[in-house]
Amino acid sequence: MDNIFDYKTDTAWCPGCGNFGLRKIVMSALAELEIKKESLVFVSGIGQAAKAPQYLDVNYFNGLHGRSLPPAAGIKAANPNLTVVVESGDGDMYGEGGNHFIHAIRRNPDITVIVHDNMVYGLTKGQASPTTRKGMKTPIQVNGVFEEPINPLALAISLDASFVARGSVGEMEKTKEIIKAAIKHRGFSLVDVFQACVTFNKLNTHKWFKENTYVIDESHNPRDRQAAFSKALESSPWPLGVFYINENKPVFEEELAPYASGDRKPLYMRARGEGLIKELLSAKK
Amino acid sequence: MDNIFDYKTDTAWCPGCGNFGLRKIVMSALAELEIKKESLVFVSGIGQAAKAPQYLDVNYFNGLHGRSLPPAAGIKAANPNLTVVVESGDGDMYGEGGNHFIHAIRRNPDITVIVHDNMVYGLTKGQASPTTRKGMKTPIQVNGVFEEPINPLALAISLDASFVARGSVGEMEKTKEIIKAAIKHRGFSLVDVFQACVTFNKLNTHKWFKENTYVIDESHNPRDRQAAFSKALESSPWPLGVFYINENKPVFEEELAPYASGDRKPLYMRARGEGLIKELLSAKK
Amino acid sequence: MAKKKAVGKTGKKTAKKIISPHGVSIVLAGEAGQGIQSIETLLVNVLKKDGFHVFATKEYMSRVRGGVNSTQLRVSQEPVRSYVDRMDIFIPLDGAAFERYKNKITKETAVIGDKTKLAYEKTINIPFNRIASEFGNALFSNTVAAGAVCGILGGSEEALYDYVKSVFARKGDEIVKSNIGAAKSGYEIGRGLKAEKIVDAGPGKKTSTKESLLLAGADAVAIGALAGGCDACFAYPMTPSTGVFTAMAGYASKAGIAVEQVEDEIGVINMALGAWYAGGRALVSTSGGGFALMTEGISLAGIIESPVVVHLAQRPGPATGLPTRTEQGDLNLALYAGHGVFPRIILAPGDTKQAFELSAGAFNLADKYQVPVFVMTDQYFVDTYYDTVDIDASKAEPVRHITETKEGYKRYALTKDGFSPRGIPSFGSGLVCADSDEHDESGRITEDLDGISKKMKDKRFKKFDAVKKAALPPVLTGPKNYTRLVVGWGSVYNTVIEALGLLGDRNTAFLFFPQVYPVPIAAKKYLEKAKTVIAVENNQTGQFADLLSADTGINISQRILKYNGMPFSVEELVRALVKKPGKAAGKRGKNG
Amino acid sequence: MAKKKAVGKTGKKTAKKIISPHGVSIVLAGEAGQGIQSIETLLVNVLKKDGFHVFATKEYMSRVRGGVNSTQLRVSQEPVRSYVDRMDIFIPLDGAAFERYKNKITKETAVIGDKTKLAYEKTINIPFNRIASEFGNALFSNTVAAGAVCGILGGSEEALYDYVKSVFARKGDEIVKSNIGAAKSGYEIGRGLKAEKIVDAGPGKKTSTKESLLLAGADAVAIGALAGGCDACFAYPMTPSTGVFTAMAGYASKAGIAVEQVEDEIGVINMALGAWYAGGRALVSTSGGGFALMTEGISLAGIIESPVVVHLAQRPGPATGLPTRTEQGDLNLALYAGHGVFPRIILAPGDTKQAFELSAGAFNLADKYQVPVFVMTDQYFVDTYYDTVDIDASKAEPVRHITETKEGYKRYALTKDGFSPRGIPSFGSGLVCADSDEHDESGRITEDLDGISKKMKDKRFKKFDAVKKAALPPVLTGPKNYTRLVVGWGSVYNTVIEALGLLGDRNTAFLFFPQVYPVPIAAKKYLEKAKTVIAVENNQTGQFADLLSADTGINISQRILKYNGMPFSVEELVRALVKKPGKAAGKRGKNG
Ligand SMILES: Cc1ncc(C[n+]2csc(CCOP(=O)(O)OP(=O)(O)O)c2C)c(N)n1
Ligand SMILES: Cc1ncc(C[n+]2csc(CCOP(=O)(O)OP(=O)(O)O)c2C)c(N)n1
Ligand code: SF4
Ligand code: SF4
Ligand SMILES: [Mg+2]
Ligand SMILES: [Mg+2]
Repeated sequence: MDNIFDYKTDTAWCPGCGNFGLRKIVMSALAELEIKKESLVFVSGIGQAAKAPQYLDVNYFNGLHGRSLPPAAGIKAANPNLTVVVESGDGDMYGEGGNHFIHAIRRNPDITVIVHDNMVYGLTKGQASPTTRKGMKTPIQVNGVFEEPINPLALAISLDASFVARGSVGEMEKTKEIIKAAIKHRGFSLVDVFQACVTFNKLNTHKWFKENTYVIDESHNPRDRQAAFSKALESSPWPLGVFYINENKPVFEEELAPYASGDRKPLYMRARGEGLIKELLSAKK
Repeated sequence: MDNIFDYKTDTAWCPGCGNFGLRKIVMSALAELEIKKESLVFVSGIGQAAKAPQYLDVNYFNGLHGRSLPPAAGIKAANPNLTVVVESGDGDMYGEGGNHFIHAIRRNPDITVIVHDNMVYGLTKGQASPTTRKGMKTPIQVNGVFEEPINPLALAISLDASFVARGSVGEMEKTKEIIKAAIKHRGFSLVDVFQACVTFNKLNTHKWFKENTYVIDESHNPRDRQAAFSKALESSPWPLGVFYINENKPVFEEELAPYASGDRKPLYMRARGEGLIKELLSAKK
Repeated sequence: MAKKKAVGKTGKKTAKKIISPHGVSIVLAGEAGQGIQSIETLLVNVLKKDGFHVFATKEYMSRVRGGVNSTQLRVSQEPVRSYVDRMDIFIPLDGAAFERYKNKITKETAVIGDKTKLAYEKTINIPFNRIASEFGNALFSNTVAAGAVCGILGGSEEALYDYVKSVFARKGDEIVKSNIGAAKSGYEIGRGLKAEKIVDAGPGKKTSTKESLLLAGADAVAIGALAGGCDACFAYPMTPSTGVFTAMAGYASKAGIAVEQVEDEIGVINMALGAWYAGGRALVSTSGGGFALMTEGISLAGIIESPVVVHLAQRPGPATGLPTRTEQGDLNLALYAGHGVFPRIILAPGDTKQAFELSAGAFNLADKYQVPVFVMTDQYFVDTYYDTVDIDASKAEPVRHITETKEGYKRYALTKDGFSPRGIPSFGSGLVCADSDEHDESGRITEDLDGISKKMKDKRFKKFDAVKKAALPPVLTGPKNYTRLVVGWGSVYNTVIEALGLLGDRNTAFLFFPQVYPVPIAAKKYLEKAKTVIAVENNQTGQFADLLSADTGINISQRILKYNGMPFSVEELVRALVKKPGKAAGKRGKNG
Repeated sequence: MAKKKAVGKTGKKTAKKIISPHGVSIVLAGEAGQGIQSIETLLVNVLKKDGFHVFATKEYMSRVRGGVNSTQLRVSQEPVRSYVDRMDIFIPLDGAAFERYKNKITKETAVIGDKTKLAYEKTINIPFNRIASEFGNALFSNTVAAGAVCGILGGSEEALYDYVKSVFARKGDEIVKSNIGAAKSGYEIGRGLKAEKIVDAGPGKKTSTKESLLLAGADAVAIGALAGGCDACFAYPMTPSTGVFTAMAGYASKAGIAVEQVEDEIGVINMALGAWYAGGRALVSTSGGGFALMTEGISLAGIIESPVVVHLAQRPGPATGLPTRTEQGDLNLALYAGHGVFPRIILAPGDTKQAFELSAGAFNLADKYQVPVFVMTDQYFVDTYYDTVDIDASKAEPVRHITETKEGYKRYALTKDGFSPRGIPSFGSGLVCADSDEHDESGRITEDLDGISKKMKDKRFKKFDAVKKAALPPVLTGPKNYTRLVVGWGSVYNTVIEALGLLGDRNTAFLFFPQVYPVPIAAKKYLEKAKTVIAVENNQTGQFADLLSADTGINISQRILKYNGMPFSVEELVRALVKKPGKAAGKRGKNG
């Protein structure tokens, strides 16, 4: 049975790339959530991962490298009724886009951010990304990366993000459920997804991800920020699941003047009263 | 007795501004460390805080708004023997400069970053900064800031920063000691300093800072990341002191090829062997 | 220096003043934070209510307290709208203020102030502080000063006290009373000076300016944008663009505007493009350094064919430069920002009426042509205000150009003129795909180099035609049979007009460009007619003259340029135009 | 289609080939990841060692696997250095590759490949995969193909096997043996084709190219930079600028270069300025979208008067555009990036020799004049390589212009020509203050508008003079008594030269600009001499022609432009020049 979000075309991904798996997961999640196609918008930056929306039958805004989050917030500001999903790469989101990442978390628009975390710059052929493991050699980091990778989950939790989770292409079912929960969650949801870049990352392979991850069990309380933080610091194996949830944060678009009253009518459907401009001018007398 | 780093001129700061106190603290710290003036460089962005180096008798690089950290790393790359101190505002460092902030922490150059955290944009006249308290009204945030402020210490700890501390202009002596420790620390040191903007921040006054802070006692172990994180989450009152130290991180400039051997001769003093270019060309035969 | 002087007397002989034909120019100067702003506001409002035409502009340092700031106030029986060097009355609030402007003092200037603070013998002594203290608080000295000026100019006492009352009402009766006392005291000194002809500088007879509006450039841009249907405004604070942002924030609740201060300017422009994509009409307000950061985003607007309106308030560079000063130095930046070829429109209002209409129009142009539209102002322009009756709310109205999509909708459908109907998500059953990569008609990435990919380049290029044709024509002021033609754009407008009025040269006309790019087709015809073309620009090289030359093929080597961070004054333009400038204006650097 | 065909035979009659006067052009095409690159490398190296002149350029899609990429190889007895349309031998590795280039097949083209995969009857059948499998692994098919081409061209077997051996040595004897077998098998088929005159396309007699260098544009820029004393390189990966960055990273340990991949391009430029401030000589490598983000940083370089060298490798915009393609579209961006007025220098090498020398020189110019210097290349340029003997290491040498400071040192001391001796911290006893705000001589912030602040603006402006005077002159090729003058910059160099050689027109000369800005003073004299000036540019509007027109006052309306993402071919330039183009080149959009 075909998924209604499937857009069949020649993809630019390498055979075996984790992007394919994640694409499948995302399509299933969307279908199961029965989201109306017209009111769904994908936003992405530039990279191999960021091509994902090109292969879906959806509205999309495929913007600049590192700049997926600001347009996503802009879209919510113009029309809070749209379901907005951002799909991008680790370099795009945590490298070039780092400042938007931290501030979007604070701003807390109701969007879902899926990061294809292959721990490498795929499209530009194998340089280190902020999540590349220490020691990995690349054409630029010729003696190996000397820094510890960024920990996007710990970072998000330190910023009191509204929803913080990690999935893995190796855990299809679990990851699908996480993404569904993320989309349903009101506020900014981060889903960092482990996936292999079979061409440029010979360290973090499908097998490596399988062997170095485990699914968080029921005992973890995602409302406990301290606990979430220590979960986020765990490594070898890395936990998969929902780390942290904070539902009590105001949501960006709901705080904006046009929607403050609760009226969610999108901007394009609004017309201003005739007299407003006259009134504003008169006040200048 | 005059401080040798004192540069007497008409300052652009408002009478009573916390910047004056921090200036004094910094000058004393420098004098007590007996740093050689010629080998000391201040780097700043743009803002009221960022004018600080203009009022010191030091080498300085007064760059662009939000862009103090990249030149600071560049300076260390060109001459690792220089003592580099970055002085800037909360807006500069955590707002416009956020991406450099997170990546400089990872990169870990041996620099000291002093953030004049007055929880407001001073120079541009009172808009909210990333550290402005929730609810504060400003000319832009007319109904009050709706987001929780960024927590720079928690953020830095989540990034496993090498040295993370908070001072306050209200605690001169303590803050001076923190800054001295930060400068002596090998690696990236963050010192976020609470200080009042008497003109635009009517919420977080000198008095408020006095009443809402306390000095961390001996029982805190700054090598314990979890403990540091929970310390960083504390509020009303806010702790002052050294939250976290990790000495085991590789230092950026020491990892660079010119200095990898341990030879710290600055770039400008190096000359290449005659034959190198010929050799590189020959390899292309 | 004399320790104690009679109030309202100079130490030396009486300085008799003359009623100026173009009203009175008053300069107030003092430290940031000393309250010049409040004197200015009080005077402008009272004198306007009183029937005078008023004009005010300020210049200030990049600091919050201290330094020296000043404000110039012109009061006249005829509309006055430009900056002059002349100081008929100069009120320095302290010694530093006096020093900074003393070289502008002529024998016609009445210097008024506290003689103990000013190293100037001819000072007409009004110890504002001391008088204010008599009413309970030295802070009331601003009220004294305002009252004094009111008295000198023959403003009505009633209007003065009414206004003082309204300003201080929320502080309680006590404060109102004291301030009215302070105002009265000042007024009487002023009236005395006038009566004794010590300072006789009345603006002439009153007209009726009660119904006219008092708008700064920033207000006109903001309200204009709203009139054009702006419903979102994203920015990052930066002088001098912040005024428009602040105005929008102030109107947000009333007008239903999505206002957000973004983490940086890159976020600003990208958020704005997201908003337009989803059906909003977003305004971005920024200045040189902030706009520089938007360069890549402008290019994105180019390839996704998104409308966006950028208010670019100029200040002197490079880099941080002189952050609170004025310059028309960012035209090249606006012209060339963004890699790749795509059309854009650059507007540059010369007065508040134009600012209102062009800002409104910018939204319709952006929406219609699916291009970035710039509204270029500068510090002088946004901070300057004067009374006007020209602004007509009914002259501006939002026109939306979005289309309801059907299934199979193609965002970049190829059409004859290059414009594809613009859909937005969820309005209709089609899908809207915006793509930063080169794309096919439906917005999907492509590398069909000689096929659709090249067609897309040609499609975007075609749009230049329509955009050029639609360019607003330049406006000619002065004799139709000119031999000498002054050309200008943006904030020089009123100053050139006043200067030419004073010059009274029958052969010189002024061609003003409310739209600077694309250069309107009519430009060439106007330029060809002139024997001499003189560009007046508030920048170092004559960026618009370069553009005009390149576009029309007519070399404009005569340029009157100013680039010290201050606007042109009427007088210096008159002098420069009398001199009939040669190539003196400086060598041209090709870029900036 | 026939299932099994005799190896080395077409289904139809034999296609006889002719020896081309300019050597043989071989096009290999296939999916990304199929190993075209390795066939190319093998052939180029073997044939060069063998004494032939070689040239190779590739074009590729923005993807890592799949799609269709191709490489063009030219092998000749004379130096060959430009892209041609002609395919003497076409080796498509699959059907998609065949489809993409089939319209370039002429009756002279020998199409070689696995007939079962190609819908082309005249295919000369060599089932690379099948043959390779016989040697143990289908992956060896690249070796078979390389061997076949070698055989056709009459290359020496010895050189072939030696090279194969050296490439596979580290994989063990077994693999070496198999690959030599595969190569031999291919070679023999190739030799057979040549012997039977089925494909008789030898490059002619061998010369000696053993001692010549094989450098891609990217290598020449990188090694040139090192020769100019570059000791730091900061970048963020971006095609097509990454090659230079990668080369620098590779040389880092050997040459002692501080190499860092920065978080974004804003960080890149600011880190580079920090490094220069402290005495380093930093190179930045980027492409259009990344450079757009550096705009504000360039302005900072302007006001702090910092040297910096930017390698700007161009690709087609707007925005992401066609990321792996070529265009000369960023000249305006480089010219106008940064608000405010300050000098800059833009260089644009035309061949690897120039790339080496100009990149080296860029560091000395930047250091001497304290300005940003751009080295502009493009995808075609950086990815193209050929053998050369012209590069002379002794022609480039770092010249430092830093000064040892004394107490009281003033970083921005006013001097006659505008240049202040540049100190760096800790070299001497003075303090070095670099300031993004307008500053006084010692680098302290100032708002003394008519005093030091204006003097600083004038100081920086004065530097234009010296920078302009020092501009590298253009290089004339062809008759001195030309009536028609072709002008060009950057990567069109070799293609124009080869085209003019073929055209053999005695009246047409070529004026090449290794420095495009400031436009060298001599340009005007050259242009004036011509009846017709024709600009050849790999962009949509003729950005350099606009600049030249504006600078010299000579209108250049004839423009040969190409902007589909591919470089000019020799043939199309010949055709265009024969046609003597009129204004056909498209309307000019004024910006981009
Ligand atoms: C401003 C800018 N800088 C650099 C690039 C080049 N670039 C494109 S994608 C990419 C990195 C992609 O890495 P990631 O986001 O991890 O995606 P992946 O390809 O690994 O899925 C880079 C550096 C660009 N397009 N724009
Ligand atoms: C690119 C850019 N954007 C905006 C500005 C305007 N600006 C100057 S300082 C500042 C904020 C200063 O706030 P902070 O860093 O907290 O310093 P403070 O003045 O409070 O000490 C802003 C927004 C600028 N100079 N450059
Ligand atoms: S390069 Fe890596 S990330 Fe990109 S498609 Fe190939 S395997 Fe996937
Ligand atoms: S505005 Fe605030 S931060 Fe700036 S000098 Fe005044 S008190 Fe200090
Ligand atoms: Mg990645
Ligand atoms: Mg602040």
